[in-house]
Amino acid sequence: MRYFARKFGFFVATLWAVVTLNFLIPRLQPGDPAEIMVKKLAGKDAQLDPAQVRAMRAMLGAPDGSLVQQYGTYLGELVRGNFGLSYSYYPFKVTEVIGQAFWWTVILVTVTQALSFVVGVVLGAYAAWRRNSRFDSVVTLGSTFLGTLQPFWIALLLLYVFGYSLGWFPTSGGYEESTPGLNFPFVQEAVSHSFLPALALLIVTPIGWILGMRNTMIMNLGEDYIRLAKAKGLPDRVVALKYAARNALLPSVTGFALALGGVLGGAILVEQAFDYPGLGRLMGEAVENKDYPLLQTLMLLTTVGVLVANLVADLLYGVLDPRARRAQS
Amino acid sequence: MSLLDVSDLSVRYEPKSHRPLDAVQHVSFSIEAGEFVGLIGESGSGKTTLGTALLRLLQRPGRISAGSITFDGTDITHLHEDELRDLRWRDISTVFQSSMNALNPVTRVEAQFRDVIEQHSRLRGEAVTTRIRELFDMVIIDHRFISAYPHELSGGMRQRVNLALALALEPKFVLLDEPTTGLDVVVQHSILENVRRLQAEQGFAVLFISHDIGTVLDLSDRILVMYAGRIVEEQPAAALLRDPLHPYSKGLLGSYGDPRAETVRITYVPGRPPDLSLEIRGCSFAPRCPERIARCTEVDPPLLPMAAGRAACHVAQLQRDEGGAGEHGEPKRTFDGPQFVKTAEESTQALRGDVVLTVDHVSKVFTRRRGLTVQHTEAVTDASFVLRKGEVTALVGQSGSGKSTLARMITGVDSPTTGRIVFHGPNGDQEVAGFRGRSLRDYRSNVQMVFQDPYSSINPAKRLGYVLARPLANYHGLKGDALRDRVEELLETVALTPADRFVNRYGYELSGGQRQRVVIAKALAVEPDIIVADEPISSLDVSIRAEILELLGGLVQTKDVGILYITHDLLSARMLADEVIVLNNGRIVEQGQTLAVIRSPQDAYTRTLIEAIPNPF
Amino acid sequence: MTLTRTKPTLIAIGVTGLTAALALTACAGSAKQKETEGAAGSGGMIAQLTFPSDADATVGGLVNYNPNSPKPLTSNWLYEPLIVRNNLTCEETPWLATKATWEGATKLTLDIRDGVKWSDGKAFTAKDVAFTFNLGKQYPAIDKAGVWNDTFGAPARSVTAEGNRVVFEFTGNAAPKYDGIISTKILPEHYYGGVGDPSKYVDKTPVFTGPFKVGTYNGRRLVLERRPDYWQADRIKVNKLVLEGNYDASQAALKLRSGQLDAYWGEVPNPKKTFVDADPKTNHLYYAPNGMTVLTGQDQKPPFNDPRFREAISHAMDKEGMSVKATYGIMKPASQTGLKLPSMEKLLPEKYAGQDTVIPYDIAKANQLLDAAGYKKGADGKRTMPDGSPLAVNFSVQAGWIDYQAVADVVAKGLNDAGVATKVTASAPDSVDGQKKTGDFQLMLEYLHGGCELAKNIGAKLSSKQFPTVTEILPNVGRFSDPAVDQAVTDLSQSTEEADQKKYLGELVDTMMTKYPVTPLIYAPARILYRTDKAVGWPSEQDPYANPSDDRLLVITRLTAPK
Amino acid sequence: MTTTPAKDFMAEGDSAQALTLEQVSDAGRPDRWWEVVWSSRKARVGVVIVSVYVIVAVFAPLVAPHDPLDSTFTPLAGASGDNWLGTTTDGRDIASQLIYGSRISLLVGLFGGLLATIISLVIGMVSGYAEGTIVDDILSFVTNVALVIPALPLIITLVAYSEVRGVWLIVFVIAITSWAGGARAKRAQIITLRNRDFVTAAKFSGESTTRIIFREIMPNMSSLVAAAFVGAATGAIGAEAGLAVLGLGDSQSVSWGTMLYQANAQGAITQGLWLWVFVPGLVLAILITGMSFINFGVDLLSNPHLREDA
Repeated sequence: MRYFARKFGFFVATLWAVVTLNFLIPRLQPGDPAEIMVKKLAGKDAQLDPAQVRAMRAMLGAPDGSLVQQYGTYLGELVRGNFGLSYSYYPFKVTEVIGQAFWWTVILVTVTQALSFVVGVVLGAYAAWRRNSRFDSVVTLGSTFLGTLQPFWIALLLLYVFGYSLGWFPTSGGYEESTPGLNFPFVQEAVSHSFLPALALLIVTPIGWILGMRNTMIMNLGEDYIRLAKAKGLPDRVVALKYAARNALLPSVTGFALALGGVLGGAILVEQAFDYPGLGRLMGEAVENKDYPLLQTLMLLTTVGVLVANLVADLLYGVLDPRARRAQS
Repeated sequence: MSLLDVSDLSVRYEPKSHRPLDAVQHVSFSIEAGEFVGLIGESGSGKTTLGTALLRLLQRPGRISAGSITFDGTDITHLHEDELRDLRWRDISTVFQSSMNALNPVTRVEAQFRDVIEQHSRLRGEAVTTRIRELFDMVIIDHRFISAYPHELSGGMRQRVNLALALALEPKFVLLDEPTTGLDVVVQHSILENVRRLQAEQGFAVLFISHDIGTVLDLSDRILVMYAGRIVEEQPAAALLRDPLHPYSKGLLGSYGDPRAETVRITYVPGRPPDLSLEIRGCSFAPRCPERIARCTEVDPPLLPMAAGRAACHVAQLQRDEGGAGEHGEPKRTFDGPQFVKTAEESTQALRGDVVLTVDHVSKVFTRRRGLTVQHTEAVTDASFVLRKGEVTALVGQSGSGKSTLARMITGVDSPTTGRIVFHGPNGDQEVAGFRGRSLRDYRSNVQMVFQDPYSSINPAKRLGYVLARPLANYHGLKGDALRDRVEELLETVALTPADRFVNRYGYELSGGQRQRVVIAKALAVEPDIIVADEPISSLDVSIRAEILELLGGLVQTKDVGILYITHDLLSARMLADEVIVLNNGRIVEQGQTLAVIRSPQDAYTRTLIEAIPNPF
Repeated sequence: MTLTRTKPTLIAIGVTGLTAALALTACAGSAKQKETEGAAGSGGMIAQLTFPSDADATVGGLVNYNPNSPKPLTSNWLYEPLIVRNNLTCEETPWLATKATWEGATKLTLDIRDGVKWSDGKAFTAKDVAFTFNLGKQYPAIDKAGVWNDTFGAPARSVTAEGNRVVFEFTGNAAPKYDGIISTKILPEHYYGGVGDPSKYVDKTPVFTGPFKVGTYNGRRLVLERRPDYWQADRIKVNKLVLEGNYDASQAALKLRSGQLDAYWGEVPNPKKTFVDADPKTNHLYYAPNGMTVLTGQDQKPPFNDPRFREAISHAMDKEGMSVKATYGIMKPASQTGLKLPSMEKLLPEKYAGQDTVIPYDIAKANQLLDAAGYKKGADGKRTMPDGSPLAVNFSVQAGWIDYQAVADVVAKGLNDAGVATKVTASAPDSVDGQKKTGDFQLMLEYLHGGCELAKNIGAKLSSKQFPTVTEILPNVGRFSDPAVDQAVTDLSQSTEEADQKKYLGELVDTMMTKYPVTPLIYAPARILYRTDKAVGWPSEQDPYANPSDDRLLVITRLTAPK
Repeated sequence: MTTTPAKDFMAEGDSAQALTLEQVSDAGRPDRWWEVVWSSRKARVGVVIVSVYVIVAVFAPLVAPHDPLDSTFTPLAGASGDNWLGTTTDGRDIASQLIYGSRISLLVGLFGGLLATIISLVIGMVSGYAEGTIVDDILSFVTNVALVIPALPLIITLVAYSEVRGVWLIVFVIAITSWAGGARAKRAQIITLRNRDFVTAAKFSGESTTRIIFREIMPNMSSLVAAAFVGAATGAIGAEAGLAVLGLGDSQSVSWGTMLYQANAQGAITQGLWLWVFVPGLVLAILITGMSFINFGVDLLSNPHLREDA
């Protein structure tokens, strides 16, 4: 009980700190959103039409009052679940804007993360089991090299090779002519549009799982219970899976939950490179446009994601590791 | 044909970053069916490596480099893993050291019985459950723990479960590798009783690996003594006790004594085992051997049959040779090295030091919240005693008895829940619980500690000179030459001479005994009134424990320092302490002059402790 | 600081004509009833054209056609303005209004076109126009022309519909508001009258006068269909217009090359090589000079407060080099007069007529002038101030604007070659904006718009009334100040006679040529890249009938199928 | 004060380690961390790779054929004897930019890694040592908040704040946004270390808390610090490139990230200047691979089981 109270207390305190920082960080940046919006419409360095800037300020209605007053208002609105209207997508609500992009990212990211996790863990476990074999070297060296590639660079290369040169996959957007929904043409388009972004994410991500799994697995293979399992004459498969991998998986699973919470950041570059209509691109836009309400909400969403993932990871650990259960109750 | 035949077995480790070493060198022995064989040796002797090799569980960088292992007529030295698998557990099973880790932490105990039973027998389903119940009955554990997770079992229970697991398929041979190390004396005792009973009933052969010659002698039919990767002596238990051949065996035996005896003598073997990665000329024990003759440093003694068994010792061989006795002296039964003697007279000297510290009706309750309930654990209940200058008070009890909690309160780390601890210092009487920050620091110039584990109590990143200089600089403000002189003086006080050889060493370069000397020197540096020594010898090899006891005893005499000696071991308490306080479950159950308590214990618990002392004699 | 794939533009031109300038002849401004000749009616129909999305980014199902929102799904094809003015030629094309007449500078009368129908069949009237402007009074958020406030002239007193005319009464001289007024998109009163705050209204079912109507929209692809009942439907030959995608330069170039796009208005690096050369018969570009990049010193602080210094360094500018490095040689070096030449040749004062007013790159001359002005060269080759103190110029440039950075490098090289120690400091564009506001800088690059309303462009650059403030970036970033020039600017904005205008403008040009308040470097484009396989009639150097980037309505009326 | 079974300082109490202890009586000296690292072939390869980069960076003026900022070449020239990898759209020599670019990457790696390590070290150590106290609560809280705050907007704010985007700003920004993970790891580490007897012994020697943390405990974490540094430096190098690609890099000097940014902004791919895009990414990847290889060696420190890898 106390454990949960503490966890929850931390959750709330962190949330508050994050909300406050989310509020402050965009406002500390130099630049006026109204000016930026007008500039975007007018051109990069065009002379700004003061009439338009004035109209835009009137439209966005922000910011007025001192920073403290704004903060008070912001917290109040937040508590009421009112995240405000987006500046750049005015007059749409921030929640509507995010709602449109949400599933694109969530699906892209969950699928690639899940896939890379499974691939990474399986390869890592097998590499550890067949330690120092050719397979092991190929996997560890190969994944190391791939993992060092910068996502934006991979995105560029993929675009160049598969998009422009070979023309196998579309290079931007999430779909083309179909109507979004659960219909075959749309799903087909969405999948083909997601392929390159997914590939870009997939190339980079499994490395962490592979090496992490391999290392914990190797550490576990030295444990007494593995030696005992071998002494028991159990088949390799059983020792590897039920004893070694089962234990080595624990840190990876919690790592996975945490990674899921924090992937939005990683998706930004890739989504932008492929003009993928997800949250990452939206965040980039929000930053660029000083769309405070949108940026704040996206940051909040991300942090809440991480925090919730943290909680889930803790709970999950309790489920997976019987030792942790008692400590928690 | 024996059940197990080991012939000329060598195990070599070839780690990448170190010199290769032969952890086991040309070992040959055999075990008959149903025989209980003890294998004794200190840390680093290669006994666990030997055990692991027998199970064919050696991992890189270790490998069997020579020799053979024949089990029940099958050469298993290089047998393919698939064929070996049929042999495993059905014929050869094992109980590992009592680490927490021998059971898979994430699956229930039952599953870990079931998989091996189903792997090697035709039992399935309910039949397996029945078998597991039988096994649990065998080791006297309640059935409800069948479905428990390993972490839900206490250390002793876990080791019983491991024992049950080892016997699940009624193997012909069980390797017990220090199965009870780290457990409480009383628990140890009962598990070993259990082993002995089951072995008698089921008739499996046992190789029992231990560093504790007392228990080995108690249990075994025959004993192998290992030193520096070799077997140096092999004799039936009784013969070994009566007529040890190798000086090392004598040294091991000499480190035991009967605490109830009028005069207790315990010996110790100075020095440390050789580095196996270096080439050793002659007998590997020679540098530490009091019976050494010239030949020992020249020629490596072979393991030859003599007396009731075999031994690898030139002196023993010469003495037992036809007509050799006169020339080379009579065989000695005892270790001819340094010894620490405590007579009844010394033990009964009256208490006369000034009282430095008074523990007055002290209780300590730990409060822990668990879920909605608040749990109170009373670690210490109503303890009262005094510590005096120039005297040793032994606090005896098992782990969990509250003795460490008392030590923490006395050193000002914790404060008592009720009662008070009063320090009678230069500033008059002060309550220890009131010390904070600077006053705590000052208090600690009067009360110092010696820790259980000398390996971890010296900062491995610092030279000894630094380690010893710090308290001097902090408390006495010494600097420069004065500081260096005092450091050297301290090293010499604890017999680390010549001091300048040690000043620039690191802790890990010393043997365990030497390290503990450094820790003691550090405690002495500030010239405290009281030293709290928390199990200062329990992590040392048996053969050198007396060395430290002797040093502590000497300090009491020469430095007029008082010692609170915390131990679970009544023998060492007898050797060192003037007064004994026996703690059980946080309560002082007996308190009095050492010899009186040991010879005529009034409390049942004290008697249990005394009975649990392995006594091979 | 550009977060998305950079779409670098030397001087990016806005999508709408909202910043377009006033006519030179503002007060006398009356829209010429020039019916455009040419292709209309002569060519065949075009089945479909594909353009990039009008919005810079779209998010799936957020549908809004409200022209007042920052990101309507299309900003060109539904709601229409009153008059379209091509700022290259300063010609006006009447649109929903047929004529604009100023009485003094305080009263504007617009004649509204008859026979125009809203897309729902209702008649478009002067009342709709008056409604639109009066709505801006109630909701300042949509008053982008600043009719009701004091930006660029006095606020309006009233806007009223009188028959088929709309009359604007201002409280003072409001001539500079003209451009804003004529480009305002007119809203239907019968629709927008009932939606509440027009800036917050999500317009999913637009009612408009424009040439196309919404066919389908699937979240990223907007299909517009030709309106046969459009008021000048005979001029629209495009049956279907597809707006799709927000492409970065690379993607746009590829789509253009492959014919998946028919026109593109954004920056494409090295467009000749990446686009035109791929198929010179079909692929064309038109980069019309729309303004110029100028070098602006802080004219109130040394050394830039010294006109002789400014003059000297103007000779150290390798404009050809800048053209090559920053624009692949497409944009030409700019005239020191501050006028777009040759298109504004006729406005040049006589004394400069026929003269090459582009200052040549001549380091020797620069050195000579600097020596003469007392900026002595030291032993290390670095010049000092006339009083002997060290001379070092910190040149602020917007980090990430790689064309500006390329120009800045060439500028800095020239200055250093002339012994003026110059260091380029690339800062976040927002920081550079901050420097513009505070005046806390030494040297930077800027844009001088080449619009028709010269008082508002070159004039404002030189007028001391247009210093930026802490909250607003006004045009005179260099803070050049000269009472005579101020007077000339005021006179220019109020003069009605062409001769007077030329005279006052001459004073400004003279200031540029003799006092060097800013140094024009290279022209900046309004651009279009287009294909001629599906449609012809695009604007070009030979036929600059429209600002290629701003006047898309004009362009669409000229497009026909190729023969 | 504990009654746990004896353990050697370096041994983590598992049996394999005990085995090693029994085998290795090699004077009982704990392995020097650099020896352990060097024992890995991958780490050796990594050290060689990184050394080559360091040499190239240090001697860039000797190695590079031209000044990287010299824009007097013919723009868009192909690879030739003079311009090994061709020139950029504004007439700079790509090969020279590449060579000089190594300086920024290594500089940022070194100092960014160093700064991040120092911050995480101080916060992690103090927090861990004070575990359970209010000091720890506050520091842990700060650490956790720093962990969950999305880095990108924070970075952008920080970068936007300075007039000049110099390399030191980048170093600072990277350090300030990347220390939290390390601090958490070090906190966990010190919690296991601070209960060692030698720490209690130091208290009994009258040492001050600061001295205990930084003079007694920290020297024992040298391997961890080394590991943290290599990790942080690797991260910093990648982060620098990432920032530059976003247009947030040091705009005064040439780095691989700014090269990629320029190349991408100038549509290098559509112009067929693939060398301009391909090479900076590749050299970056090879450098980070080198660093990761060193990390394989560093991994051996925390996980002795890995030491017998081929």
